[in-house]
Formats: sequence, structure tokens, C-alpha cells
Amino acid sequence: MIANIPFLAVMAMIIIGLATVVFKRNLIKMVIGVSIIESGVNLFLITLGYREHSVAPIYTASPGGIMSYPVPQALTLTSIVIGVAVLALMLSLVIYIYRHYKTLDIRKLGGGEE
Amino acid sequence: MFEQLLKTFDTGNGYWNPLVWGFAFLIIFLIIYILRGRGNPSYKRGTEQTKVFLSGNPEYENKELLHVKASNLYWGWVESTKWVINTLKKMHTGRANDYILWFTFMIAIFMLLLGVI
Amino acid sequence: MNILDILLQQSPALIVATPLLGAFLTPLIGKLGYNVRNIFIIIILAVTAFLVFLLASDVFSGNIHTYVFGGTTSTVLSNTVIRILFEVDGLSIFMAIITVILSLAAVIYSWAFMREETGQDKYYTLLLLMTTGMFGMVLTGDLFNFFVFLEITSIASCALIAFWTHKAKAVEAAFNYMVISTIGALFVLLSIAFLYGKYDALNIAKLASRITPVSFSFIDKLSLILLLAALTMKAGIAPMHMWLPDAYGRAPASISIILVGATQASLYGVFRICFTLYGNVIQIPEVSLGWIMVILGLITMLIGVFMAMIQIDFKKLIAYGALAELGYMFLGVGTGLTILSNPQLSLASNSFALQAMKGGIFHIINDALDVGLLFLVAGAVYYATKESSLNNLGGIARNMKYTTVFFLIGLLAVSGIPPMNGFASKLLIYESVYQLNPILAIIAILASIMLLAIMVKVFYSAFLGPKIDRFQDIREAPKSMLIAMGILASLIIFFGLFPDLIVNTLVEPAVKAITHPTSYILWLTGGV
Amino acid sequence: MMSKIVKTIAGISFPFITIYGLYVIAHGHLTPGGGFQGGAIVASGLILLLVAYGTDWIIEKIKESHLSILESLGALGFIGVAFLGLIFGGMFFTNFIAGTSMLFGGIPTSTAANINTGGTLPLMNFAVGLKVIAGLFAIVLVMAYAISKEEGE
Repeated sequence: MIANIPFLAVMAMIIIGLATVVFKRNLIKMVIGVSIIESGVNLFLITLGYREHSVAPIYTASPGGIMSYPVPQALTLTSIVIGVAVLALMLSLVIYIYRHYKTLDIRKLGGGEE
Repeated sequence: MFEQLLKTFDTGNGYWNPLVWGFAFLIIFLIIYILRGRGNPSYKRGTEQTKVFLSGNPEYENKELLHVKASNLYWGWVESTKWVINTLKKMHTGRANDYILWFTFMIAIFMLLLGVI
Repeated sequence: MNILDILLQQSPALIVATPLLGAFLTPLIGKLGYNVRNIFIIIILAVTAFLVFLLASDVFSGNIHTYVFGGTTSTVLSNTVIRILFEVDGLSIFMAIITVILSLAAVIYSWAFMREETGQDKYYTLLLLMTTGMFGMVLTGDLFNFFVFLEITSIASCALIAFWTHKAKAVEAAFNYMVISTIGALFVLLSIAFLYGKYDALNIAKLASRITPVSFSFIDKLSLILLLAALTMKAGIAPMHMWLPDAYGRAPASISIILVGATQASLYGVFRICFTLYGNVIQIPEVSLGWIMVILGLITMLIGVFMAMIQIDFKKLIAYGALAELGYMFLGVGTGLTILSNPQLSLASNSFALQAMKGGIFHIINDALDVGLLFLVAGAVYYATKESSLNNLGGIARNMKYTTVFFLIGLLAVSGIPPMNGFASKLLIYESVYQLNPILAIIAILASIMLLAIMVKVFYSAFLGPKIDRFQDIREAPKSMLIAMGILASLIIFFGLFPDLIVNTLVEPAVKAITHPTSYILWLTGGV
Repeated sequence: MMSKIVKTIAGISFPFITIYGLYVIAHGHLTPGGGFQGGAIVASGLILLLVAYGTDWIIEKIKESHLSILESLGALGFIGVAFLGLIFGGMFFTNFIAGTSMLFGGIPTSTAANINTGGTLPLMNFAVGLKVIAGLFAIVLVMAYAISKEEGE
């Protein structure tokens, strides 16, 4: 049971993030929602590589014993790097949107069909 | 190489050769051109015959007004399919959260179709 | 070993690396002047194009070309793949050819189109990055690598959609696209994690060989669903298409045509997942992917034409037209998948499946050319008149003769009128889809007729009509824009006049590649 | 603009943050960490200065265009090393330095954490570190500048 808690947390984070993106009208909050989903996915990746009583997968100066899987950690790292770029870009777009419309409420933007 | 260019395109159930079509078009064009060259002897430039006929109304001075605008074209079609178009218009709200809602909705549909839930 | 052999051997890496190198050199070269930088970028893309065609000549002769980053092939253990691999088969190189044509046309077009803009170094850097991402997506043989390139493409394209930051709607479209594509990509990552957790592999071929009907379970289904949903959303399939018309319509015209390529790279992802990754299990009855694809294709088609009918913005109208075209690809390939995945159907109907696939795949390149040409024409009209609403346009054919001719070619091609290229692929789709279900073919033909009507509306309202005083002195588009349009138009006519040649040389290897996934999967164990 | 206390503390801690970040970059091939993590640390040190001293002060010292050139140089270094691998090792990204007598040419043993190992990896880490420092700082700088200009109006 205790081993499944991270997975439940992942599920919760993804659902919370999706709910935030779907139901919040504030652009910044939507960006936060995307970030929460991303953290959930990253947590899932990290959890995949976890082994009980394992040490960090550093080849040199290892105290011995089993190591956790390094590949998911590398994937997570890449995902975090991408996340930084995405976050920066989204926030700069929000700045531009705010400049044009003077609001962060998505309902008051000019999109949609006519 | 050259023969391959001229090969007929086999579509499994029929065939299609654009070059033959092009040739046929050329012949038809020639025939039309010859017919047109014979002309209509009763046609006279600059008389009543060449004037625009607007149901008896006088022609606009400003030629620009004669141009049918894009939003007026196919008015009948748009009017008769209004129920579809208005529904579709409502779908396109221009808001990211509605689009994500559609995305989750489609995930649910796929789940139903593939039998996960 | 002569130089061509070495280049051929290294080409998968070089195809991705050359635009990447160009992207990072651009800000430095940009200091040397406008023309130097643009010539440099064209050279970079020309070199890439050369490499793509070199690789294509090898792949089309029946090989699957693999490339191992940072080591030789012998270091790859047969059971665990540790390195990043590029695996190039017919479909990959087919998509790479589309990408290189579109990006070359876009760069040549931008020479004049972007002349007045500021921040061009960043523009070209992002453009090359986006091209890199698209090449990576189609060439890679590693699922996580696919995700990374997907994100590179979407970040770069998103920044480019918002390139005209003074236009509020462009920024808004970019934000919507960013939210959607990020969430889509995160779901892709999630399902990659599922697959990695279950099968302990990231290599597509390795994963595909491990996903068998025996091992097929809940996790596989879940990740299939997530991958399918996310990638169809990125490909702009209805009803998750709403970001697409905004993004296409608001971006600069030269970006719109690369975006067409980016959506098609996602489409490639869908095909790769359905045919290769889950290639072993498509015959399981509960995985009825084919019909899903067919129905989604039909919905996409109908929504595209209905919405295009009422558009008055030139580029947005073409964007909806592009959406309808996407439906045809899905229809064709979906028909093929339906028949292939049904073990009860005989070999006779298999040939129709192949024809349908051929039509669908052929339509990908046709759509890229047609819609690309139309976007470029729309951009040229905007460049000349500074007007994007069709309501205010009229009579510009008098001043822009060449542009009008190019639009006419694009119009005929996109609505599938002989002798343009659209006709050949649509004929293939109609005839084979008719075998599956006549109603599908009828709807497809109807949508095509409506597409013709829509394009004629544009032609009438923008190009024909009486003189309008405001447009008295507009000039023909500059030479570079005409050259870009001319390249696409001549390709359209060439493809239309010699469809047999194109289908045999380009399309057939691609179809073979996805209908015979075993050759893709088995190369690891020496099955090639 | 912050108070004098904040400014002083930021000034004192900035060198330490930078050195720590550089350490993480340099030991990227031995420890968890590397170019991105170390770069992010250094960039956060710079951002600390930005927060403490205000945007205008930083803008005087560093131009955004210089940062973007540094960023391209970092990326070029990364891809350049990969190309060198193609030239000297026969494959893209080949670790052609490992096992030679060049700098970083050593081969790590299971016990010794020697910095003189790793081949091309440390070089790539340096390149990525440079790119991340310049890139992240440029992002925050541009955003802060844009916002401060808006508030000033």
C-alpha cells in the first residue's frame, strides 16, 4: 500500500492540474495548472526509477548496494529543462496578452469566432 | 525514365492518365476556339447589348458597390445550414480551457471505445 | 570510402545537426548584414535538402537506415538499447522531404516578406530550430527523443506564431497553442513513462517487439489512448482542432506553411504509433483504431468545410481548408488500418487497403504543397494590400497577375480538380473508401465540392471584381515571394502530371514501411 | 529597489552562489548535476542581484544582446563538440577524448572520483552551463525590464 502513495499523488496532481486549467479563468492560474501537471508527470517518472534501500546512481564513490534506475532521472531532468522553457514562454505570452487587453481574465479576451 | 513518366496511373479500381486528359482538353479547346472564331454577327459593341442589366435598375456610378462582398456570397447556403454553423461557432470559443475540456472529453471517448472503462 | 558514402552513413545525424548549427550561428552571422545572413540560411537548408535526398535515395532502395549516436552499431546490446538511435524508413524520409521543401519555401519567401520586421535574427533562429524539431520527430527511433523534439517544435512554433506581438489575437492564439501543446506533450510523456515502466525500453522498435497480444493489458491500452489523444490533438484532428485555425491564421504566412509541416509531423507520430508501436496488436478485436480514425477524419472534414464557408479572414479560411484536407489523410489511412486490422477480410480487400493507404500518404505531401501555396498567396496579398479581410478586398488580379495564377493553381489543387496533384490522391481515397463503405466516399466527395466552392468564393471576392480605388497602386509581390510560390506551384503541377512516378518512388516505400512493421522492429536482432 | 540590508546580503552571497554553481557545472560528470543545474544556480545568483539592485542598475551593466550572443556561443560549443566527435570519432556525439592523454581524458574507476575523467562530457557541461546562465538570466531580465517599464508609465 505504502508503495502506491506516489502513484496516487501523481494521479491527484494530474487531475488537479487539469481541473485548474479547465476551470480557472485567470491566465496565470492556468499556467500554474500546466506546471502542476508537469510536476505530476515528473514525479511519476522519478517514482518509476525508485527501488527500496537504493543509493543514488553515481558510478564513482558509491557506498555499494543497489542503485536506483538512472534513466528515469535523466528523463525527468530533460523534462524539467523543457518545462522551464515552456513556463518562460507562457509567462511572456501572458505579459503580452495583459498589455493588449489589460486583463488576465480569459473570458474577456477577443478570441473565438466573430 | 521517360516511359515511366508517361505511364498510366493505376488506382486499383480504375486508372487515370493526366496527359491523355490534357490532350483531350487541348482538342476541346481548339474546337471551342474555332466555334468562337466564327462569331455572332448580331453582336455590336457599345450598344444596349453590352450594358449591365440590374433588373431594370440604373447601374451604380460607383463600380465598387457592384462587387459582392465575401460575407454575402453563398448567403442562401449559410442561411439554410445555420443550425450547423451556429453550433460549430459555439464550439470555437477561443479559450484554451474549453479546448482542454474537449481534449479530456476525447480521452474519455477513446477510453469508452477501447474498453478501458 | 568516398565522401558520399560517409555523408550517407552520417546523414541522419547531419540532417538534424545542420539546421541546429545554423540556428545557433544565425545570431552571430546576423551581425554581418541582411543578405549575408539570408544566403547563409538558404545554404544551410540547401545542404540539409541535399542530405535528405541523399538519404532518401538509399532508403527508397529498400534499406532501413539506422544511426547510433556516440558509438558504433556493435555497441548496441541486442537486449537493452542504451544509446539514442535514429531509425529511418520510408515514411520517415517521406516526411523529411515534406519538411525540407516547406522550410526552404518559407525561408525564400521570408527574404522579402520579413524585410521590414525587427528581431529577424531570432525569427530565423526559431525557424531553423522548428525545422530541427520536425526532422528529429520524423527521423528518431526513440520514444523519449520523439517527445523532446515534439516539445522543441511546439516551443519554437509557438514563439513564431506570436512573432507579430503587436497583434493581440496572434499572441492569444500562441498562448492557446502553448497550453494545448504542452498538456498534449505531457500526456505523451506520461504514456511513455507507462510504457517504460512496463517494458523497460524506450526504443520504438524494442517496445514494439515487446508489445504482443499476450502482454497487452490495461497499461498498454491507457498509454495508447493517451498517445492517440495527445498526438491527434497536436495534429489538429476534430474535435480538438480549435487551436489550429487560430494558430495558422494569425501567424505570419511564412510560418503558417511550416506549421503545416509541424502538424503533419504529429500526424506521422499517430501513424507510427498505430502501425509500428502497436503493430503487433492491431488485430486484437477490441482495438478498433481504424474506424476511430475514419470517423475522426470525416468529422474533421465536415467541420473544416462548414467553418471555412463562413470565414471572411483570408488566412483563417485557408486554415479551415487545411483542416478539411487533414480529414482526407485520416480517412485514407484509417480505411487502410480498418481492413488491415480485420483478420477476416481476404487478401483481395487488402489491395484496397493498400490503395487507401497510398491515397492517404500521397495526400500528406499534396496537402503540404497545396495549402502551403495558398498560405503563401494569402501572405502575398496581405503584403501588397495590408488587408486580410476578404470583405475589403477585390479586383487585385489586375495588379497581381502572377499571384493570381498561383492562387488559381492552388485552388484547383486543393479542391482536387484534374490535372493538379490533389486529384490523384483524392481519386485513390474515393475509390478505395468506396469499397469499405460508399457513404464515406460520398461524404468525402461532397466535402471536396464544398472546398471548391469555398475557394471559388475567395477567388471571386479577392481577385475578381471591379477596380477598388484603394488598391489602384498596389504592386506585384517581390521576386523572392514569387520564387517561393513558383517552387510550390511547379511541384504541384509536376505531381499532378506524373502521379504514377511519384506514387511509385515516394509513396510506395512509405506505405510499405508502415504496413510491414516487422522490418522496422526486427532490425535490432539482425532481421534487416 | 530594496533596502540596504538586502543589497548588502545579496552582494555578499552572490560570489558564493556563483562559485557553488560553477562547482556543480564542473563536477557534472561525477555528481548529480551538470550544466543545467549549475547554470540555473549561477543564474539565480544573478537574479538575486537583479531583485536587490533593481532592473535599471543591471541593464546598465549587461546588455540583453550580449547575453543572447553568449547563449548562442554556449549552444555552438555544445553542437561543436558533437561535430568534433563526428570528425575524430566517426559518429555524432562520440566521446573521442575518453581514454586519451588529453584533458579530461581519464577513465573513471569505481572508487576514485577524479575530475580529470569524462571525455567530452565536461566540455558539453561547460557549454550547456554557459547557455543556461545566459539564457535564464536573459529571460528574467527581459521580463523584469518589460514589467518595470510598464509600471513606470
